[in-house]
Parts: sequence; structure tokens; C-alpha cells
Amino acid sequence: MSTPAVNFSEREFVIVQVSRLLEAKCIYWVGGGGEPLASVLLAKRTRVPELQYLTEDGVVAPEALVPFDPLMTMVASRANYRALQWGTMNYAADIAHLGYVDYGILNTLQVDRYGNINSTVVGKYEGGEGRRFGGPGGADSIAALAWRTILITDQHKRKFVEKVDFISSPGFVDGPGARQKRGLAAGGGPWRVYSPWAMFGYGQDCQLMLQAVAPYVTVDQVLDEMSFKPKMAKKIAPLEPPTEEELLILRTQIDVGGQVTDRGRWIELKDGKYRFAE
Amino acid sequence: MSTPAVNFSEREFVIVQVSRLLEAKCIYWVGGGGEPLASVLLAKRTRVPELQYLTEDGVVAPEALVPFDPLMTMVASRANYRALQWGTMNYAADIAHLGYVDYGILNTLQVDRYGNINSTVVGKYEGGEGRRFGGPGGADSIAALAWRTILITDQHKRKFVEKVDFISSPGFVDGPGARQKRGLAAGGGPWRVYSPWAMFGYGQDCQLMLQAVAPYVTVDQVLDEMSFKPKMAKKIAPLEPPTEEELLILRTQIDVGGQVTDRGRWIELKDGKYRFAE
Amino acid sequence: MLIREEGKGEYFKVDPDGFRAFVRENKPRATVSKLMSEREAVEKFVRDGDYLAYDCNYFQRGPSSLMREVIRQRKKRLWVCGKFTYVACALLVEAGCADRVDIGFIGFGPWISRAVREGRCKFFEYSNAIMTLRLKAGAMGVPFLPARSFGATSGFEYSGCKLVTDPYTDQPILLVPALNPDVSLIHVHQADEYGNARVFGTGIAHQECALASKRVILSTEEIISTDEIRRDPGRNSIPHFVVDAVVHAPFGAYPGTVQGYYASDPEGIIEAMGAMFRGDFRDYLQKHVYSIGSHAECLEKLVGAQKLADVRRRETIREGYGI
Amino acid sequence: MLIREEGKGEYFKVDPDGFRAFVRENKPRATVSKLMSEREAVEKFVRDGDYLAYDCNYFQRGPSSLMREVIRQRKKRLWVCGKFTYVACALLVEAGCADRVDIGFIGFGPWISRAVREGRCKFFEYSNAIMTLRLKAGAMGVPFLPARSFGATSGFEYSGCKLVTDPYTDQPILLVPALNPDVSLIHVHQADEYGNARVFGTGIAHQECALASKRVILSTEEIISTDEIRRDPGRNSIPHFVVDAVVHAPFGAYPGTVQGYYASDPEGIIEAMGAMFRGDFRDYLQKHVYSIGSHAECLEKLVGAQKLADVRRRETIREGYGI
Repeated sequence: MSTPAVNFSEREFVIVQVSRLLEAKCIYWVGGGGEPLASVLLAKRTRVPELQYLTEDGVVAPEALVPFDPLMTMVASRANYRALQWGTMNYAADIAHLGYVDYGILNTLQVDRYGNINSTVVGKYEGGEGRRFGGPGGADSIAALAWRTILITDQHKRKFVEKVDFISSPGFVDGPGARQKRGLAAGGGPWRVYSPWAMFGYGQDCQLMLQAVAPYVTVDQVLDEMSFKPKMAKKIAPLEPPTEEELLILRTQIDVGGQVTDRGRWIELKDGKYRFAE
Repeated sequence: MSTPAVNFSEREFVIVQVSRLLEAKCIYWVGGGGEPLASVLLAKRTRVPELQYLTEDGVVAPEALVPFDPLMTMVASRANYRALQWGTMNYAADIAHLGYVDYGILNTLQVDRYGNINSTVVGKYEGGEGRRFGGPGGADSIAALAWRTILITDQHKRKFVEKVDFISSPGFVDGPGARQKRGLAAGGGPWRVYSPWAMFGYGQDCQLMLQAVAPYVTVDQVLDEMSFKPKMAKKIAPLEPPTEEELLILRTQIDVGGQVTDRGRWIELKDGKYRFAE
Repeated sequence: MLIREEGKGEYFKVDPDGFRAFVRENKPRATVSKLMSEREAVEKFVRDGDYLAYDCNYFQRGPSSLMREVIRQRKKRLWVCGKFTYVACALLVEAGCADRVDIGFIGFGPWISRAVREGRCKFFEYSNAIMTLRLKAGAMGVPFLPARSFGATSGFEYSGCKLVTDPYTDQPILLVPALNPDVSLIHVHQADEYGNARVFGTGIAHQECALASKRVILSTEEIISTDEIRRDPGRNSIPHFVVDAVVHAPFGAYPGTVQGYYASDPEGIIEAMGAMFRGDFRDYLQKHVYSIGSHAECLEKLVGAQKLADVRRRETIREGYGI
Repeated sequence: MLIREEGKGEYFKVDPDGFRAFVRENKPRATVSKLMSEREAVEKFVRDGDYLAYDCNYFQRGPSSLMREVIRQRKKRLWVCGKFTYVACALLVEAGCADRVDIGFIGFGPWISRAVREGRCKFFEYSNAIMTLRLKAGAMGVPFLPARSFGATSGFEYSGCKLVTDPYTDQPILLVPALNPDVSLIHVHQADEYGNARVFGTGIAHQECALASKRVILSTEEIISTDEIRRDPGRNSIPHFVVDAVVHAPFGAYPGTVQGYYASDPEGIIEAMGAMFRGDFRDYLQKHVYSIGSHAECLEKLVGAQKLADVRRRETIREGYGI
């Protein structure tokens, strides 16, 4: 029942990785759409049907009817189907303030050594010279209020930077204790960063630490696609490839149109090894 | 259609007076039961069926089914029947904070020269020596947040005092400007005090002013039942007696068991004059 | 934002981080059945010395059967949130269960002054809406909320409120301390076995109370399926993960009313109010609490099928109550 | 309660007393019919220079037809509450209607940097939940609310928030300034002619937005009777007295969805998103706004009966939407 896949995209890989972390005994606050929501929906359809999540519009533990129409991941009937409760954005924030959100799952434009998230501007903020993006959306609340955050991004030098150009949503800011000094609750903060090539955690010093890599890249390749050198775990583990079963569900039930997964490079299993397809 | 009544109680008199003030173009926040609610219900059944009021449990503009079971003036189906909205206590407070409550209608144990309301203790607060009552309930919010308050109490020396033993709900505190210094909104404050014998207003100096008396008492009788001398209006007007029509509705539809009205003395019309019945 | 004045009343500790840590360690997120008897729920979740809140009151959609169970188990040193209430605080203080009460409105009578003089109970002064605002602050996970009332009262001096200078308008404004009760008792119309719950009609602060409290005991008129809960999510105001115990308690608000389900019992209300105004609850407690083992026994022996049918029959209004 | 740090962003004036005075003078309490056309509503209640908020967005139960009317009437110098939104802010800025935007999340693209460089628009930084919290403060009639997020961001520096010392815990805490928009646009499922309204499904901040705003224009899928409103008061979240105009606008959220009523139109959404990513709304505005006189004409000429039937048919879920 668990056949390693022979062909998958980078996005599919990362969605599968995150989906495997998710547990029935936790509550997740999921960023609006994209890989975070796909991970959750995949986990619900593979291992943990009872998985509970919130989104920004205050939906509590829906049994979403996939697939969705484009962008219809919130305030939409299929996304919110058969929820335990329908609330509002302030209600979702209340639940998170109270400590009920175990994990937040987010994607981002840029992340830095301390796990700070930039979704506002690449380049200089003032004067409109940088390239401007849409702002934190719900991510600031998730990053501040969930006990742990799981971040998803791509493996590129411009995405893993020493210091983000703008902190849209907080990681550990600039080190231990910094969150509380700026008014955030005790505890909480970044926990994992997933890219299609690697998985990172954080040490006691609140700094990003490489912990595992995908079977189709080397540690050096990962480090080459970072603007800074992260801390390294004592042992770098391998990430397990997706299974055919996981991909089938992802492709046929969740991301049918390929809106989320059909980006990035493709990987194939050839001669017993995973490598980028040509 | 408007026959002066020949026989009524002091309570009936005051309820009728207050009910005659009420207008369709205003929103009222009504203290929980007693004369305030009876006045509102009477106004709805006589002159202004479209009258809108709130109570503390967040009911908006109900079409209450009278009479009620004892104490069942809030969080009860007859009291809340066919409301425009069912809310909660914090919702009622929000509406009032925003300035939508034109008038609050309250009753009280004690009132003083500046319209401060005591419903907590008669006598000394500390040590339990005074006679203790139930606290402000919703009256503090009403007195602070309605644009104007209408207060109902009995005409007794111990009820009209120079300075209340305890400010449970604020009037003008100790004069112009005092409310704002203590964090209350601009404007607002006491507007009328009704007893079964008299009607008072307030001058620019925020002090109680006798404006009208009931047809069965003299100004001196009223002043005798006050612990301080109020300001006097230039002309003391007479209060009009209830009509038979008003009393019929009050007695047969609203206060059928006499729980609210069957206290105080009775007044009769004899030889063309109103006087206390023996 | 200078502090201009502060009340001198003792107040229950404001500790949003402590609440979060408690939630993280102790509140089960998984959907597990929490159905249990009122005895078990109160044994497990109400502890001596707790700050206890209840929604509504002994006469109006309140957790009356749970309150009787708290008294039956002779809980001690409770600090009670006494808002919008007639006899509940009197019962808890006179039965020796509570020794501190935050007052919004409580049913009065000779018992209060006696309790103060005898040192059996301390009272702290607020108002109904200020107490529900304190619960709202607790339910939002923040340490305080501002309000534009209460600052000009004597109660302020005996409260935990503060008057500060608003940094946005430079005007004085009141802050109320968040209230996160140790335990709350809430009676609802419908709940599933996990604690997802519905309340119909107006309310005082059921959602705030549920979210703000460390432990939550629900009693419910009806147990409904989770399937039914999921069919109309807009009706649900309490999510399962804040709830610790679900007690199936038909007529759980007796002698009070549950809007749309049954009317109050005027006799039962007059009996309780009479005891309060006389200042002597001994007979009332003996008859309604100590001589009875459970709510079911109370309904069976004291109330009887006839009266239950009667209070149901007298509640003629069904519109808007989801039935 | 010392101020530790303050954002340097300009923010819309915090003035709870001014709001109260406005309400007292200008908001009709009586139940008077407020039914009018979208043209009349926008002419009367949206003014150049206003702070404008809308609930949800152009694709999800938002007041899309009202937004097009605002653009059609070429309103100027609007300051917009840009939370949880894809194309709405881009449309308003690019059409020359808005020159300031408070950002939670807005659909991005080349238009933003261009608008900044050309001095056509200023952006102030918040997050979605911080913006809805600002509306909640406005809806509670208080000058600020505390929150435990946002303090540790760069956005804080470009916002109107302040970091103060909490007088209860002595820890740093964020304050957000209340937001009381001059006008808000809200699309609902059902309303009566006076403005008593119902929204089904999840929401962003419709109630907060309605209560917080000086003037409120509702558009509604259905006009229902006040009798129906009174039959299920627990479903009603907006009271008539906060509402100034009620516009009957079936498919008013088109090309977006209204949960339980109709699905979104993917083509219409892709058309708008495409314009945004290209950074050129001229054709879109010409076709969907300027060449069309009204929402009815838009449905008739641009959308057509076939597509309307289609989006209704594709919305297969009815459970929980009161139908």
C-alpha cells in the first residue's frame, strides 16, 4: 500500500512532506490556500480524516469538498462545508490568542536566519523602489499566536536570506526573548521550514538549522541556494519520497487543475535514484 | 378616548408619566423589569407600537408577549419575542458605547443632587454595617452610555439625599465635566427623575431641579420628602393624571398580577380633586 | 498612557501567558467523548479555591442542576463571578462554598451584610456589563479591555479596574482586567458528546465564558449528533475543544426557564427568592440539594412529571429556537 | 502604562466621541425604508475623501456591484481598508478613486510600486486580523484594543499601532487604534427594507464593519420581510439603525461567490486577476464599469442569463445557509 513514486513535482514533494507531520490531536491554522491547505487536505484524505484546522475566515474544522474553484479557499461553501463552527476573522484570532492553535502552516516569499517572514517587499520598502507584494494577510497572526509554525517556501538564494527586507510576520526577530519584548506571547515561534529540497528546524539559539534533504539533491546544492550558511544538524537525514498513493489523491482529488502543484521542476526515479527530470 | 382616571396607585401614576415621554424615533435601554419596563410596554400598547428598546441580555426591539412570569423579563421567550436581533450583554454595551441609545430608563434605591445612583448600600460600605443591596447590575452601563437617563424612584427623604452613600451608577458625579474626567464619554447623563409625586430635571449646573408635581401633593410635601433642597424651576407645572385607558391596559395586559404596581399608596378622584385614598 | 487612578480591590490574577500554557498542556484538541454525570463532572473539574463563573443564572437558562451539585459536593473557598444573578451567589455563599464574589448584580437580602460582618465572604464591586467585558477580555486572550463606563462610580474604588490616559485621544479611559475563570458552568440547548454547543435566544456571555475559562462544564438539554452540528455551523457558538465535560441534563435550568424549551416554575422561583429574603437557606438547601442525590432524582422526587409537562406546555413560543 | 514604541504611520483619526455625536445627530433610529438604487446609495453616502471599508472582497461575498458603482461615479481620494482582498484595492487605486490604503492583504502586482513611485497612493502596513481588530475597536466604541501579535513586525513601524507596558502584567503589549470608517459597503444574503440583515456562512467582519462605520450601504441578494426577520432573531447580525441604504442586488458579489447562493465565475475572476498581474485595468474598467450604467445592466449585457443559471447550479451546497 505504500509504493515510492516514480515521478513528481517539487511542489508535490513538499506538500507530501508537510502532510506527513500532521496529527489528529492538534489544531492547525492554515494560510489561505496554496501548499499549506493542500498539505492539510492531503493529510485528511490519507492518514488523519479527523484532522482539524482553522482558516482566517473563522471556519472551525470543516470537511471541505475538494476540489475548489480558483481562489475559493475561504468564505466559500465547498471550503467551509460541514464545519463545526462558522465564525469570523476576529474569532479565529481569539482562538489563536488563547493558545488553542498548535501549529500554523504558512508559505512565504522570503525567510531569514531567525525565521522571520517577508511577504511585503523585496528590496527597499520606502519610495516604492522594491518589488511590492500583498502584505502579511493572516500570516502575522498565525506566526505570532500559534505555538509552532511550519513554513513552506522554495529553495532559492533570494528566498533564504540572512535578514529579510521587511518582517511581515515574525519569526524569532533577532534571537531569544525578542518576541516577548515586542509584545508577543511567551513561547511560540518558528518550528520547521520546508522547501522542495530540504527541511530545516531551529536550535536553542533560534537560528535556522538544516536537518534533512530531499533524495534528489545534495547538502551542497541546498546550501548553494541559500544566501547564508545555516546551522547544521549533527546528522542530515534523508526526506522520504512521496508514495504513489499520496500523489494519486493529491492529483485526482485535491489539486485537480494543478493550480498549486504544477510549478517548479519535476523529479523522476531512474535506475533506483531520484533526480531532476530533463 | 381620554378619560381622567378616578383611582390609581402611586406606581401606576409614575409608570404612566414615564410612558408618555417615549417616542418612536428613539432607542431606549431599559433596566431589568419593574417600572422602567412597564413604562415602555405601556407606551408600546398605547401610543407608539413601533417603540424600540434593548435590555441587558442584548435583545433588540422585541415585540414582547405580556404578561410575564415573575422575574422573567430577560433571557425569557415572552420578553424576547419577535425581536429584530438576539444578542448578548456585551453586544448591548457595544450598541450603547456607539451612541445609539437615546435614553436609559432605570429605577433606583437612592439618588442625589447630581443624579448619582445608589443601588449598592445604604449606610457605610466598609465592614458590612450598612444595609446591602444587589449592586448596579446593568444600570452603570446605561447611566454611563445612554445620551439621557430617566430615573424612577419613590419620594422619600432617604431616597433623595444630598450625596448618595455609594455611587453605583454615575449621574453628574460632582458637577460639570466630572464624568469625562473619570473616563466617560462626552455628553450624556441624567435628564429626568420621576417619583410618584414629582418630576425633576437638571440645570446647566448639573443639579436636580423640581419641575412638576402630581395633582395630589403640594410642592412643600415633595420638598418635605427630600433630604436636600433641590433647585426650583421658575414655574412648577402640574403632572397630568393617568387616563382610564392607560390604566386598563396597564392592569389587564402588562402588570396583571400587580407585581410592579401594587405597592405604594392609592389615589382617588373625589369632588373633582385627586387625593390619597384612606 | 499613564495610570491616573486604580481601584484597590483584589482581583483574580491576570495571566494570559499562564492561560495559554494551561491550554497547551491540558486541553484536549481531539474529538473525544466528554459525556459524564454531573457528579463526575463537578468532582473532576471544580476544585476548592477555584474562581467559578456560570452563565446566566439560577432562573434563566442557567446551570442550576450543576450549581446544586457543586453545593452537594461541598466545594470550598470558591470565588464567584456574580453578575446578572438572583439567588445563585446567595446559595453558594450561604452553603459555605464561596467566600469571594465579584458583583455585577446579585440577589440581595440580610445574608450579604451578615456574611461580610462574619468574615465569611468578601465582595468586590463591578457591574454586569463590566463583568461580561472582563470575560470578553479573557476570551480574547488579552490582559485588559477598555470601556467608557464605570470610571465614575464608587465601585471603581473597590474593583481591579484602572483609569489611564488613552494614548490615542489623550482622554481618561477605563481598563478592566481580563477574567479567566478556573472553571465555568454553562447550560445550553444542544450539544454533541464532544462539547460543540448551541444556545438559542438571547444570552449573557456564554461564548465569552466558555472561551475564557480553563475548565468548562456544559450541561445540555439535548445531546445531538455531530452530524447535526455540522449541518448548521452558523448556529454553533461553543467549540468542543474548550469544553471538558458534557452533562446531559434535561430541565437542567429548573426552576428556571430555557427559552423555547420550557417556562420557569414560578413556585420554585418564589421558594428560592423567599429563602433569600428571609436570609435562611437551610431548609431550601436541605430539601433541594442535600437530601437528593442527583438532578435526575430531583426531577423525579421533587418536581414530578406533572410539573415538567406543565412548564413545557407553558412555553408556547418555538419560533427562533431551532426546533 | 508607558508607551514603549509607536509606529510612524498616519492613521485615520481616532475619535469615539465624534462618532457618538455623529450617530446622535445623523443616524435614523426609526424604522424607515432605505431601499434605493446603487446609484442613489453611492451618490448619497460615499463622499470624496472618505475612509471606505468593505467586507470580504470582490470575489467572496463582497459588495462587488457597489464597488463598481463607486468607480463609475469617479469618487476621489478615498482611504481604503485593504484587508483580505485580491483585486478590489487595485481597482480603486487604478481607477483613481483611492489614494491611501491600509494593508492587511491586497492583490499585488506592478500597480503598487508604480502607484507609490508616481505618488498616487500611500500604503500603511497592518495585517488582516489587525485590521479587523481595528474595526472591532470601532464597533465597540472604544479608542483602541490590545493584541498579542504584530508588535514584532516591520509593519508596526509604518502603522498607527503602539507598544505599551500592560499595567496588569507589566509586559509589553500592542495597542491598535480603533477604526471608524466614514462609509462601509457590505453585501449580505438577506435584509429587510430597513436594513436588518443576515449573513450566512463564515465572514470576515461584517458585523464589526457595520457597527463601526458612520454610514453603511448594504447590498443584498434578497429582500425579506421584517416579519421573517423577527421569526429568527438569532440569525440577524446587523440591526437596521446602523444602516443607511439597502440596495437590492441579486448576484451583487459577481464575479465572486455568495456562499449557499451561487458559485464564483472562474472566467470573471481570471479576467480581473489577469488585469491586475498585467498591471493594466483600463480594458477591465471600460468593459465592466464605465460602459455599463448599472448592476442590472451588467448582469443583462455582460454576464447573461445562462451564466447566472450556471453559477447558481454549481453552488450545490445549501446546508446551513438558511434556505
